[in-house]
Amino acid sequence: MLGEGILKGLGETAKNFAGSFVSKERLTTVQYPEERVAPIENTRDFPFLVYDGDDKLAGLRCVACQICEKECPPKCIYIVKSTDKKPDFVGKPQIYPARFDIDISVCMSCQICVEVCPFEAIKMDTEFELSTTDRFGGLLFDRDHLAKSNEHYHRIHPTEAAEVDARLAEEKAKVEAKAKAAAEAAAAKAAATPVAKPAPVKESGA
Amino acid sequence: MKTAEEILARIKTALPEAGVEVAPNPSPSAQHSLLLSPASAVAVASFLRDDAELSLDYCSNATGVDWPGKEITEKVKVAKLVEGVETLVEEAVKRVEPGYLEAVYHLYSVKHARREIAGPVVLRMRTGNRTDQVTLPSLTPVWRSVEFQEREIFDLFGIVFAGHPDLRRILMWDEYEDHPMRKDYIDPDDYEYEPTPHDEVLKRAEMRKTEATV
Amino acid sequence: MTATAFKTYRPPVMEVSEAGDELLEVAMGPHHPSTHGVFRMDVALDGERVVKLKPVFGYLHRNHEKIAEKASYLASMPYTDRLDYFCSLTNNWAYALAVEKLAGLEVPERAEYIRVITAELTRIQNHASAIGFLMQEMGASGTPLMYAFREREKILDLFEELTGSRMMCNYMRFGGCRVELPSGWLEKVKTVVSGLPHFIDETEALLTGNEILMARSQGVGVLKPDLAVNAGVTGVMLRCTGVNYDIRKVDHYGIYDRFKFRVPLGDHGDIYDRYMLRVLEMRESVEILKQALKDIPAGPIMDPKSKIRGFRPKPGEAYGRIEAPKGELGFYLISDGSPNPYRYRVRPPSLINLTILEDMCLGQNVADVVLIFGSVDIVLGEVDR
Amino acid sequence: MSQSSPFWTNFDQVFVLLRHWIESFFPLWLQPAVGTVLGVVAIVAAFPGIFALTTVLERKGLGRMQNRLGPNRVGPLGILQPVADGIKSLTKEDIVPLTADAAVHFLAPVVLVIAVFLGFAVLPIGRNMVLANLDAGLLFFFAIGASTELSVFMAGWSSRNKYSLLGAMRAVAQMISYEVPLLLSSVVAVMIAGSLSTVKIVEAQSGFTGIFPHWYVFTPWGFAGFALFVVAALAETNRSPFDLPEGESELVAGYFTEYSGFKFALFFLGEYLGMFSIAGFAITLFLGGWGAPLSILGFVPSWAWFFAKLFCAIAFFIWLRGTLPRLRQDQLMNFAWKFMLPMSLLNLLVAGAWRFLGEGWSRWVFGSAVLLLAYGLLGRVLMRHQHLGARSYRYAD
Repeated sequence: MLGEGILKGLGETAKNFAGSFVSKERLTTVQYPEERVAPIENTRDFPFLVYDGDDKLAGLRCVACQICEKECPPKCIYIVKSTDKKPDFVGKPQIYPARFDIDISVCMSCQICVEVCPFEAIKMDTEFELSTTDRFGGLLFDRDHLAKSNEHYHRIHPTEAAEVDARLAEEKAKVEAKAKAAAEAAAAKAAATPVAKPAPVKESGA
Repeated sequence: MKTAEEILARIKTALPEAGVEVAPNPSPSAQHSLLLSPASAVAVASFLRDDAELSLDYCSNATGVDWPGKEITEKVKVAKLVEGVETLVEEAVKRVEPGYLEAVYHLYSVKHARREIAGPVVLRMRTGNRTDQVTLPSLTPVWRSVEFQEREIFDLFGIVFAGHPDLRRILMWDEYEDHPMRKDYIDPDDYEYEPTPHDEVLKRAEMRKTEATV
Repeated sequence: MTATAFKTYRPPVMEVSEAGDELLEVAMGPHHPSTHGVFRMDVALDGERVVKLKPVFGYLHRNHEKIAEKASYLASMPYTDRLDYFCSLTNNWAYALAVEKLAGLEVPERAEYIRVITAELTRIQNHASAIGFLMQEMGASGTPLMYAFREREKILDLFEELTGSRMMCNYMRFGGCRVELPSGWLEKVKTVVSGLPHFIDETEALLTGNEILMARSQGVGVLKPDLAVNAGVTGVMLRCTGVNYDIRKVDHYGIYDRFKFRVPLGDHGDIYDRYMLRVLEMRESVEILKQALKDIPAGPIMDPKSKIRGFRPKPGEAYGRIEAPKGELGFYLISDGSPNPYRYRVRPPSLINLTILEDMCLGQNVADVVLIFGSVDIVLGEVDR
Repeated sequence: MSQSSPFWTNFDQVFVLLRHWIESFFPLWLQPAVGTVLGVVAIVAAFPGIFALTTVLERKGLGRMQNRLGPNRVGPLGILQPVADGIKSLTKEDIVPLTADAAVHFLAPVVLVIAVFLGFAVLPIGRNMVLANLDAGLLFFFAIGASTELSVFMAGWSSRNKYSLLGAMRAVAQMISYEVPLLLSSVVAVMIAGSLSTVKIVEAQSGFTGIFPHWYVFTPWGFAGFALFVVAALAETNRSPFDLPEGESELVAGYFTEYSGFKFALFFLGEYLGMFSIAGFAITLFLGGWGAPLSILGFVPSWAWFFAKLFCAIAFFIWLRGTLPRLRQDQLMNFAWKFMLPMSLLNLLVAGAWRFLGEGWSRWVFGSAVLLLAYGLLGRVLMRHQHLGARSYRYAD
């Protein structure tokens, strides 16, 4: 009969119309500024630099190796190395970035920088409300604006942050074990040759 | 499907005078290609499409490749009189290999899709050089699927296809003269026509690159 | 069928209408409300009938292939998301497949299963949106589109949870996938997949029997099988003409051989067939997903010997292709041993499916041109690259 | 009437009493003029008010059908949305294209709105609440309705724009070809009621058997007439499956592409008022005008019933707009001349037979049998002719 399909279609929209008052499934609107969708864990928006402890510069993990600057597809990272060194989380003196800019008007949040960074220094943030009135300066983030604490990292990506911390802790343990072993070896060597030259060897070994 | 050699043999039996040889492909994908001479290209293509055994009736991909000229310094054994004695001497000869533009076609068979196929049958055609002899016979009369793709090759590489029904630029605007996909294409410095921070980042990247090379 | 036998491969183009007066030249686009992005059709009308149609594109051209030649293999992966921005995961897979063919990498079992699951989810949300946009052009004021987007949101949330981004996933790597499945992700996929048949039934109830849809789409924009094969049309549009060519069954790439699924074929090659085939393919994808979710093994997701940085395949070339939702998506790579590809070519199904747009539209009505163009289901990011 | 207690009749006649009360302030010779002016003011106030409400209801209704909310930012639940739209259309710049014929361009919306408002004159909103009780009320309405096509073509032609020209030609062709089934399907009610006056038609349907009213829609020919009238009304006011003239997906916005600002709002107003007046007539002819649906509900005032039915009709229009795709121009014409016209002619035959077969079940069986048979046959012929139909799909082996 003519019109049968049309009536079935009308039935379908009527079901949705009635359903929208009843089931959440039929009304999927989220009033954005007031209500928010539950944040999904490994969402990635724009990169940020991770620092341990509370001092932005001292705890900064980044050692300005510029791997991310080379690998970044749209070339939006700009790093200037520092002249002096600062001790990193294991205590080894490392260079740090005197200047670390990311132009987020160019960045496409593809997280390749996170993937290639050997020092777990750059991670993806979940902050996306970054609109500014100033199109040039406002979207060029410098090091201080980018640096965020490890706690922030734990808050936005808990599982990933836990894995990263485990890896760093294990690395630190390995380095300390090696350092201790080196210290013992030095001490043993010092103990083995006190007969010949007691004084000079001890200082250098400690 | 057949390997490139078997197909070459079939073509030779059907069209003895066609200029076709196998161009090997060293990568593990082992997709060797058939290098066609432009003169007999359309005949070979029609044969490949109409042959009952092969029936390569579907040209999936047609694209251009730019091989600019390279200077090759070869060690050449040259017989030379050294203090009156005829000896063979190693000599570095700098030879400029003339570059060429290439059109590559990947063919499949829809009729024999059921049979296990090793990969596409690849045809290659090369132009005389990269400046004036850049015309190749168009294969659109044989496979209609390459019509827009040949227009794109003309637009981005500059290969002129003789026999193409409607050879115009497809992606760039018509008044554009240059061919962007060629290896020696120079990017216009700032085509965004407005200063953007991105601009400085690019300039710095350029500077650092020049420092690196110098 | 010799070259000459296929004589009228170019439809005769009329300059003057039968009545002798000059034609009405109308330019549909580039900001015409129904072109999927920036695309222009120069249409010559004789009254309401289309007499000449020249598609014009290039508005979204950014020379993705030149950028790829200057960047490393890995740096091009996020750019492949931007080709067909509705199906970023199938784009990634096609590029990864081509590079794996070029460099001869193996992919572990679990990664193959994840690739099939994400590709089929992408296929479902792409077909649902394609049907929604087609109905939008027919004037159904967005209702089917909203139902399609309601399901698409669920799938995009799954992608965001897995890859970090809804549409720009950048998830596949050469030799596997980037990140392990988050805990509980497979259960969420199971719930979404269990809800899909209900959505497909709802769409079918709303549209399949609708007499107006039948009147507007049956017998409109008909495509003949031999022209379709010769013009390189692939995907749903080719199978609508009755040609049985699905690359998942022809190339046996990935692990599609392990799953039992059927390939629907149409007989008329018109818009109604394209709509129905997209619905039937969605049902097949649900079957594949069920089987894949049931027996996905544990194990590594990345081939251990594939390096992220400094990836230098041996010189040579390779052409890899997959059955993307819009047709055959292929990548042709030539490597000269350096970390940058020497030549990087994308075989865009959307552009090649448009080659015969004029053949399908000649003699049709103006209102149908928009429908035929919509039924081809193209995305301008892929057409213009 | 059933409840004759003074309170109900007064409540029912509250507007009529109000009018008499205001007239009493004026000298005798002036009172009829004041009465009509009051009636006109009431109509010009009520129906644009309903138009404003409908724009919100339409967008919220469509939204709810599409699993979303619809406007809810302007005022509580989006009630003030029409105020916002009104201000927007008033403050928007009114662009007249340079090549346009300015006079005709300006007159087009004015002619449309005037014609539509005139149509309300003969619409019986409540018991003895009709502005002009013409003997040939129905004839007057259809005569005025025909001039809307004039304004549509004036708009299309004067804008000097390809798209609006195509849209205007389509609109006029559609309206004219649907005018015929619209009239023929309304003649059925006139035949049975025996008069062209809308008031008499409503009275002819005002009786009750048991608690069921004598509405024409509950008879086979009445139901067929009502269905045909509604479908033709949809086409007449360019609504849902027939909104081809402003088919936004092909011709940008049809004949009012070149209109903006207040003139565009006038076109919008004209279209909606046209929808209300033709829905009002469908109610008058087939749904018993201001009659109560059940005798026990007689206490509710007559004008309340009229507006309740009007809102049901509006909801039906919105429902259709949310579901159905659009028909193509030639299919539309095809449907009008090859399906609607024969059905409405046949309907006349059945109504005639209904009247002369006299009381009893025989006329019910005859009427519904003929109509159902014709409907099935014509439907199959229409679909078979364009070889449309459900299809089954095969799978590759």
